[in-house]
Amino acid sequence: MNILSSIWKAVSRGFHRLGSPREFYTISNYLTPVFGALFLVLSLIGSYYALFVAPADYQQGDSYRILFVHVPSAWLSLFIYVVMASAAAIGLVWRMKMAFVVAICSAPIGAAFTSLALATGSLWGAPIWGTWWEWDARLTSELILLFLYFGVMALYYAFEERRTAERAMAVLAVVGVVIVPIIHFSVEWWSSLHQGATVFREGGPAMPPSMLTPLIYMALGFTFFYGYILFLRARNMVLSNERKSKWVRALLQPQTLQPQGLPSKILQAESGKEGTQ
Amino acid sequence: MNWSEFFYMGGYAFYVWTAWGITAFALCWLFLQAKLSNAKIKSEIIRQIAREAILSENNADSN
Amino acid sequence: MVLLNSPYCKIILNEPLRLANWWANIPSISFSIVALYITALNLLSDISSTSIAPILSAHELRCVRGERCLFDGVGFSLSAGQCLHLLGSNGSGKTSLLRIIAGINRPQSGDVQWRASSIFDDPANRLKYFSAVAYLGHKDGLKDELTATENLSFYRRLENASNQTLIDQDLARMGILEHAEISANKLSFGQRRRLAFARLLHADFRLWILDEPFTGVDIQGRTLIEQICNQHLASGGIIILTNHQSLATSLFAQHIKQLRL
Amino acid sequence: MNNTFILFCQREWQLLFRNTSNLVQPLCFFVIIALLFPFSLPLENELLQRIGGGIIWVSAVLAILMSLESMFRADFNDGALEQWLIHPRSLPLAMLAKVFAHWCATGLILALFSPILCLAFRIPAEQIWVLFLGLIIGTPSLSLIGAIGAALTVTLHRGGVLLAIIILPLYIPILIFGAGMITQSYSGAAIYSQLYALLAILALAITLAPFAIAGALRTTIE
Repeated sequence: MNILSSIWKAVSRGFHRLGSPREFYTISNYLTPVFGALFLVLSLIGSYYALFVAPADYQQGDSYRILFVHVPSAWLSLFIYVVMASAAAIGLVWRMKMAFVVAICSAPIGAAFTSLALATGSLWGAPIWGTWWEWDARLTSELILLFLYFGVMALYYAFEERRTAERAMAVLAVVGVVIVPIIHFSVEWWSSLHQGATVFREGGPAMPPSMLTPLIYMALGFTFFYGYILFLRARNMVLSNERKSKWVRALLQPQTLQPQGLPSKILQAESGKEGTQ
Repeated sequence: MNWSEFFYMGGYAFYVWTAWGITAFALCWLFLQAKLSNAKIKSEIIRQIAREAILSENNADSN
Repeated sequence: MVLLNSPYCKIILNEPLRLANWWANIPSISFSIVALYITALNLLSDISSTSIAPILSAHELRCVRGERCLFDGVGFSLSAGQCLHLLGSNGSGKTSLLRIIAGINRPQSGDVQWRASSIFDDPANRLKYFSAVAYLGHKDGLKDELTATENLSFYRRLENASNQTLIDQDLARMGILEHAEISANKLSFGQRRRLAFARLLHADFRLWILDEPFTGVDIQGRTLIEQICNQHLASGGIIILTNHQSLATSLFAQHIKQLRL
Repeated sequence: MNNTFILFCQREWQLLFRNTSNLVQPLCFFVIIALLFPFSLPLENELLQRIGGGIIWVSAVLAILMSLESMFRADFNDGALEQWLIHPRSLPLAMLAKVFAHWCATGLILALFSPILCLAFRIPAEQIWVLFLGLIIGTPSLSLIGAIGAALTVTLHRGGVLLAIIILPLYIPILIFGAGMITQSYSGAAIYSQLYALLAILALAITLAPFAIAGALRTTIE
């Protein structure tokens, strides 16, 4: 039994250690380039397979290659929402600053991927349906997810006090994540009311391996891209939130020896003062 | 592997390449925005440190 | 903590989400794992150690408004019959400190302890604390549409105080009995302060937190409130108040401790 | 009787029925919006009948959204909200009572009035009953979820537009199932699946929304 409790203590200590912005900043120094490299490797391999190697689909010809971009961003938009809601829930329960930072930074990335999924989805559907927008189940739930993202971001930017803004946005994210499955469910039922199952059934084992492997590469590559951008934005937010703290000052201190961007008047005044001392 | 047939994409060239183009553009935009705001925040903090250094010097001179 | 011990997690765990295609199942599964993780960890968190201390004490309170740090390292301890007088210029965070002590807002760091255990981290103690504290801020909490008696009886029933009949007696004591049936928005500011103060009579609040109780009140009102406070302190109560004029000449001057922000 | 639920319900009814303006306003808003559509749409009998149910549902949603704005605003401005936050009584139960009383003043009245509005759209008798049932079951969850948004935006002075932005996406499932009941009954199919879906959403809203409202109030009251 004490093995379990020791593991538990280690996990919670690591968990709380990650909670402090400073620890996060030092850890993310190493993790960010790793995510960036993984993204580049995976997505390049994936796109090579997707564009060059995968055979043309017998029914849709080459237009199905949009699938390798549409499915990863659609999957990622939902994944980012769940990550945002879990970070928000953890932030609310443990009052952890870093959890809120992660939630806020992933909202714009999620919105970007959702609009990407919408654009590529309508581009993919256009040659088949003949119209740019079709009330298909998945496209509609993507659209609603986009509105949820805008709602969360609008609520965050509506408050002046940052601490209240974080917690209000966290509550909305948690409430939203409860309702997302219900929305998905009702839209599925609603779209089946209007027309039969849609033309392309993508995802799932129905796809031949030659199509599935590039899809998995692209999906993993995009996920690491999300991790990479999330860490970049989180580091920015940590720097600007903790700008008064000593460790940020110490971090940026050596760079003041060659201050760029300072108007020349202050520079001379400074050097003039040194000269006289 | 003749390139012109590859770019033709079996007649769907416009849709496939705009889709991939939008994706590439979105990824680069996210990346650039993150990098630019990083540089902006760092220079802001550095300028603030420099300004406070000057202020503290003036106070040190004055009293 | 409220979000935590709600049926929130139980609903998610056993509601069978039959989603159409495979990629939609991942979010619900990962979310229920996170929910399970939260409930388990919460059960393991142990309550902080207990130490003998005066009834109400605050340690190293720190409050930040926007980017400005209002106050830091504020601490005090009060035992029965004492009154803390907060002094400080406008905008020095007096009201924020009162709201932290009352438990409305959490301080950025530091803790407030009632009977030696925290009012923020210990839910059971928090409930006991709330039943013993009365907070009278700038906004008096009275509804404009309701009459004086209706306002007072609502708060009496909120504290499920059985002595409903004392309402008229309290209004008479505060000198506003003749306005009992007038709706609150027709009362003057001073009368509304008296009505808000009437809430504290005959209620078993041990700790009174008053934000500038004397503003807008005439001379008789001021002496009346001083008598009530003196009586409350004599009977072992605690008062924390902010006031711009010094209270050296007031009736309960001997109970006063000062804290300058 | 000092039970929290009854106490807060009585107080809310006292406040609402004291000045009847905030009883009549949602109703007038509901009727005016519903009557705007016929002016802007072709008036063939058959078309109006089919989309009448949807129009009434949309105007009910908008009327409730407008009335949500004032739910916590008055209590926040005169400090009553702070007194509830520092009270041993259970805040979620108090908020459930408050939303229930608010629903009686808005949602219930809209539902009771909707059959009269159906005459304007010449909706056949049997669908009127389906619409009435849908509104009776759907509007409470609309009020409950909307109250979460109202609690989040209570401290913002221009919170009205923001309330609509953050809450309307969450209303979509209720709107789909509610209006779907009418299209189903219009084509003669059974409406039980939508009814059960609305009831399920109502059950989820009643159990979870009060805790979310209490949590939202605690986070935003600074």
